[in-house]
Amino acid sequence: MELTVETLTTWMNDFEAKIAAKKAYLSDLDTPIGDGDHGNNMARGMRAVTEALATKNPADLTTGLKLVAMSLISKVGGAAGPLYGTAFLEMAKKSNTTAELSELLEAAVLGIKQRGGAELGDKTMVDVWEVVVPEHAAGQLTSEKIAQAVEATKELVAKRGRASYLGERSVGHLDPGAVSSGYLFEALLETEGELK
Amino acid sequence: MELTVETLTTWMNDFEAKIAAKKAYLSDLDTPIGDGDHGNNMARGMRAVTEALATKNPADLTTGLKLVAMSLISKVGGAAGPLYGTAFLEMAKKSNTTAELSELLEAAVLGIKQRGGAELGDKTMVDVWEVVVPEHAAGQLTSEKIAQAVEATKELVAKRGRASYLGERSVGHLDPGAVSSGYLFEALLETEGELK
Amino acid sequence: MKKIMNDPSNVVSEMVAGLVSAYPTYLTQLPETTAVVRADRASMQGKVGLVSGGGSGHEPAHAGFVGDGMLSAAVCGQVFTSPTPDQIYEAIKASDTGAGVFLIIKNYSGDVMNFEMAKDMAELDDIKVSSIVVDDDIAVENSLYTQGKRGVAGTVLMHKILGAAADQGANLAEIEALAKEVMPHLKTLGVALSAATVPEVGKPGFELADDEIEYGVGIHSEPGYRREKLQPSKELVAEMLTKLDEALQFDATKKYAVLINGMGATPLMEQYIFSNDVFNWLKAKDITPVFSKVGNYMTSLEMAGISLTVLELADEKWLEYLNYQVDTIAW
Amino acid sequence: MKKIMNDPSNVVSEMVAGLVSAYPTYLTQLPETTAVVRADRASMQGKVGLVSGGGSGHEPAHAGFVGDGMLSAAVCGQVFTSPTPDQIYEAIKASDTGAGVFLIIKNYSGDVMNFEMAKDMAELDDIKVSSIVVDDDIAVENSLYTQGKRGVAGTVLMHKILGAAADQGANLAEIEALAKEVMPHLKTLGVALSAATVPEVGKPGFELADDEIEYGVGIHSEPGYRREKLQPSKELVAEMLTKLDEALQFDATKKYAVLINGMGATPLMEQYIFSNDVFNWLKAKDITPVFSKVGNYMTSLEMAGISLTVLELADEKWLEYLNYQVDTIAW
Ligand SMILES: Nc1ncnc2c1ncn2[C@@H]1O[C@H](COP(=O)(O)OP(=O)(O)O)[C@@H](O)[C@H]1O
Ligand SMILES: Nc1ncnc2c1ncn2[C@@H]1O[C@H](COP(=O)(O)OP(=O)(O)O)[C@@H](O)[C@H]1O
Ligand SMILES: [Mg+2]
Ligand SMILES: [Mg+2]
Ligand SMILES: [Mg+2]
Ligand SMILES: [Mg+2]
Repeated sequence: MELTVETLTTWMNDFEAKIAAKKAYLSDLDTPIGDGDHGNNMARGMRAVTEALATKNPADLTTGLKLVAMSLISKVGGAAGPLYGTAFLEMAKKSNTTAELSELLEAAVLGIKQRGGAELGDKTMVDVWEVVVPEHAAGQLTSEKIAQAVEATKELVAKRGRASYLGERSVGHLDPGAVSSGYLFEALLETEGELK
Repeated sequence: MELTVETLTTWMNDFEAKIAAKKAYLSDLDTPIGDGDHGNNMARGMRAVTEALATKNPADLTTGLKLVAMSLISKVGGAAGPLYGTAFLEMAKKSNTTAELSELLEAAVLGIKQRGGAELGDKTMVDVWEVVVPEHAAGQLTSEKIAQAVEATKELVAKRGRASYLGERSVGHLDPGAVSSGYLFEALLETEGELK
Repeated sequence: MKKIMNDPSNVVSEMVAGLVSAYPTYLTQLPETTAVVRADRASMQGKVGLVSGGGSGHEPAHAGFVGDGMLSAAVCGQVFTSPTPDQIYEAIKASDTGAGVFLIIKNYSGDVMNFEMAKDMAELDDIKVSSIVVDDDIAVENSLYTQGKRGVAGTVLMHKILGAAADQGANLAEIEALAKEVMPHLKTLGVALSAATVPEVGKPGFELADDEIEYGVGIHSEPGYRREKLQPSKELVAEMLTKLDEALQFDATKKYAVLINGMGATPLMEQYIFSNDVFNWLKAKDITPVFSKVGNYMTSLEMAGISLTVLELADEKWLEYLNYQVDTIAW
Repeated sequence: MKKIMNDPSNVVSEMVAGLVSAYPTYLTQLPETTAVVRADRASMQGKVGLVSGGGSGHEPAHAGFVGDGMLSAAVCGQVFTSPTPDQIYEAIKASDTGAGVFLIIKNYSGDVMNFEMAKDMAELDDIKVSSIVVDDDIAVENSLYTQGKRGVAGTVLMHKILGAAADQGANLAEIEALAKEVMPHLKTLGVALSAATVPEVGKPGFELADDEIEYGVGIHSEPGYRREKLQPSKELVAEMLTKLDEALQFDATKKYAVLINGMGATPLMEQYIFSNDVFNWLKAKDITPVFSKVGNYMTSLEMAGISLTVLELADEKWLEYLNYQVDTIAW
């Protein structure tokens, strides 16, 4: 699928709604193994994203992706801000040469990994992105696969981010950034579904 | 009676023993209407006094009184230190012209009142000194009169010292400095008794 | 009682030892005392010496204000207990370079008496000594206290102003006159969220519920004038500035200095928020303080709370003195 | 939660407003940010700019170290939360006078990522930017942490040394080389008696019993390495200096600087007593630090506790830099 600025807007509005609905849940997930702010951080950031898209009405995809990135970067803060922000910034850069969603998402994964230095298995959002993006590229992404990837973070020992300070004690908890990333891809599936 | 350096030493040793025995009681009295340190302050000071008298062996009364004064001044601290210290310093000064105990004590009372600015009825040690010293001069001091003077501080409202911060709430408590002053005069009565 | 210490009865001597070890270029301990004098004695030459002090537990006061342009010496008494005259006397002697010594005393009966005795002792040595008794705390004005008002955080501004004047060569009479002029324009009011624990006593000076504050508490846990539910910072500020306004009669044509002082356990974040409310309240009265400072200057061990000092700058020079260069640990 | 504040979600903006109101001659707030820059911009002319910052709650860090001879600007994030890159970017722009800007970053994933992004943004503007990641906390060396060591109070000494070098005209490459040389010689270890409460969270980061302490706690209530019964100061010092000795290999022929840092609620009296024990312990090893400082420099809101930083002065110049003149609110 080629991403357009209109599709991007639908996707982001949907993601915003999911985050808003799950704000407290995400912060609760961040409490035992983090500092309890992930839901608030993401809700603040996504509100800014949808507001920016609505008021600035970006003319093209690159401008739209940049706007999403800048809103996230300047409103989320902490670790999630630069990570989500980088993902969309890399997509914006890539969109100068292609609008193919799978290529954009691949650039995003690379950006997240480079920004945060996390690898698969470190119990971060990378554990969702790295699993989900190739499935999406292959046209095989389903809700179940997203849920599986999210769920898989539960048994991991955190190696990056705040949860890593807990070492073994991080086992048994879902990673909040992985859960919010799951919502992002759920929203994408829904957006794509609407288009079909 | 004329005070001598020997009598002074007996007096002070006796006072020290009383204070040491009543240390905890004096601090307890200082707790509801003060800062709970009067017994400790006086015990520390009187230990220093008797030690100084024993080791320095003053040759004459003036030197002896000065030694008592300086020990109290440098070891007691707070309000009681300068007050008791001044009493003995004034006695030392006066002893240059007379050794008559009643004259020395009169000088002491004036010194205390001038140093602390308290008057009769302000619920301080002055309420003992000002009542007891004239009785002593008249040769009519008894244990009962000392006890009466001390007891009378109970119903007063404090106007000076820490207890004054409590205003009306200071009523119903003995003044700790009045109690320790009572011991000083008890010790004096005993010292004079031994001499007879 | 949860404190970083060793023996509760040695806290003052260990504290002074730790202080002079850490700051040997600022402070020298006077032999056999817990008094400290400027390490740089040359900086005092020919100038009036300034000696302050009192019970310990108010750190950085008073030793933290010893240095070029401020105090000559500070005497550290036992915790919340006036130092003895012999210690004060040593500090006076160490501070005199011939121009005399000025004592800055807070209005507590023990302090006043012990400093006065030390003054008597020094005068026997032909050292000229005069003094001011600082009583800036307006909390107790309308109460039964007859000891008069207490001396609290405003003392630090007194140190600074007199220190600058002394450094610029004011003589003893001029210093005394200056202190007397400043005093009526210097007012402070405090609020406590929790009390201090004297190490040798082992329990807090008073107890406040989890949602209670006490307006007007003294720096030794002396009772205040009202106990109340915790208020937002804005309302604390309004209460305190209203009282200070009554005392000083704020006037937009006049100039003011402000000292926001943490009592020990209150973090700077809260002090800065309080500061914001102070500036906003004053702004609504068309007043912008021309000098201000926020931090822990006159504390009460681990008491949580803030005091607010306002000094009406009745003389242009006082502002110069406040801004005058100084080299101390804590100003 | 008993705090002097208004709305928990506004603490940072109110704090910054209160800070710049109180110190207008030191700090200017950058429009639409919670970042501050030196009010005296002329003092930065032609020199490498130094930018630091991080989550708020560590006051006086970092804004208190902005001023002539130290930082150019500081960025105040939400409480214990890294500031966003756009704010850092504004601070970088305000600090650049053509000689480039050096970033002092504490080793937390959020801080590192946000500062790096800001660096990328500034480089697009052709501002030369380089940086150091401070990781002085030795508490977590042998644990499972893979984020690496945390950046804590030693950061303040890094600010001071780099600030002096920048003021003396060192170029960006020299500043970076200096920072890299200093870093391995800078080690810190902390102990907590109680935890901090983030205003928006409303309860302490962890709970300690009345007689418990935690060695190695971080400045955001990160877990330490051992929980234990409260020890006398002497024993806290022995434990901490033994660990620092392992890390630095103390050597009586070498020179050391020491920073004793209060975590927020611990009074100076306790810090000075701790200082006395530090100096005594080192003396027994024939070491007398040539530079030392005691006070609240890198706090953790109202956490009670102390951290101890030792810097081995591998280069004579570092001592000169530590002693170099400086004009900030809090150094
Ligand atoms: N280095 C990293 N790489 C990838 N993801 C990370 C990294 N650090 C943290 N995260 C993600 O960020 C999430 C936490 O975000 P958030 O709570 O908003 O930030 P903070 O930890 O600063 O409070 C984690 O659950 C994890 O998924
Ligand atoms: N101004 C004063 N004049 C006379 N006596 C006083 C005065 N102030 C205090 N006292 C006496 O001192 C006693 C308290 O002594 P102490 O507890 O040792 O000192 P502090 O009050 O400094 O702790 C009081 O009980 C009272 O008798
Ligand atoms: Mg979080
Ligand atoms: Mg007492
Ligand atoms: Mg006392
Ligand atoms: Mg966070």
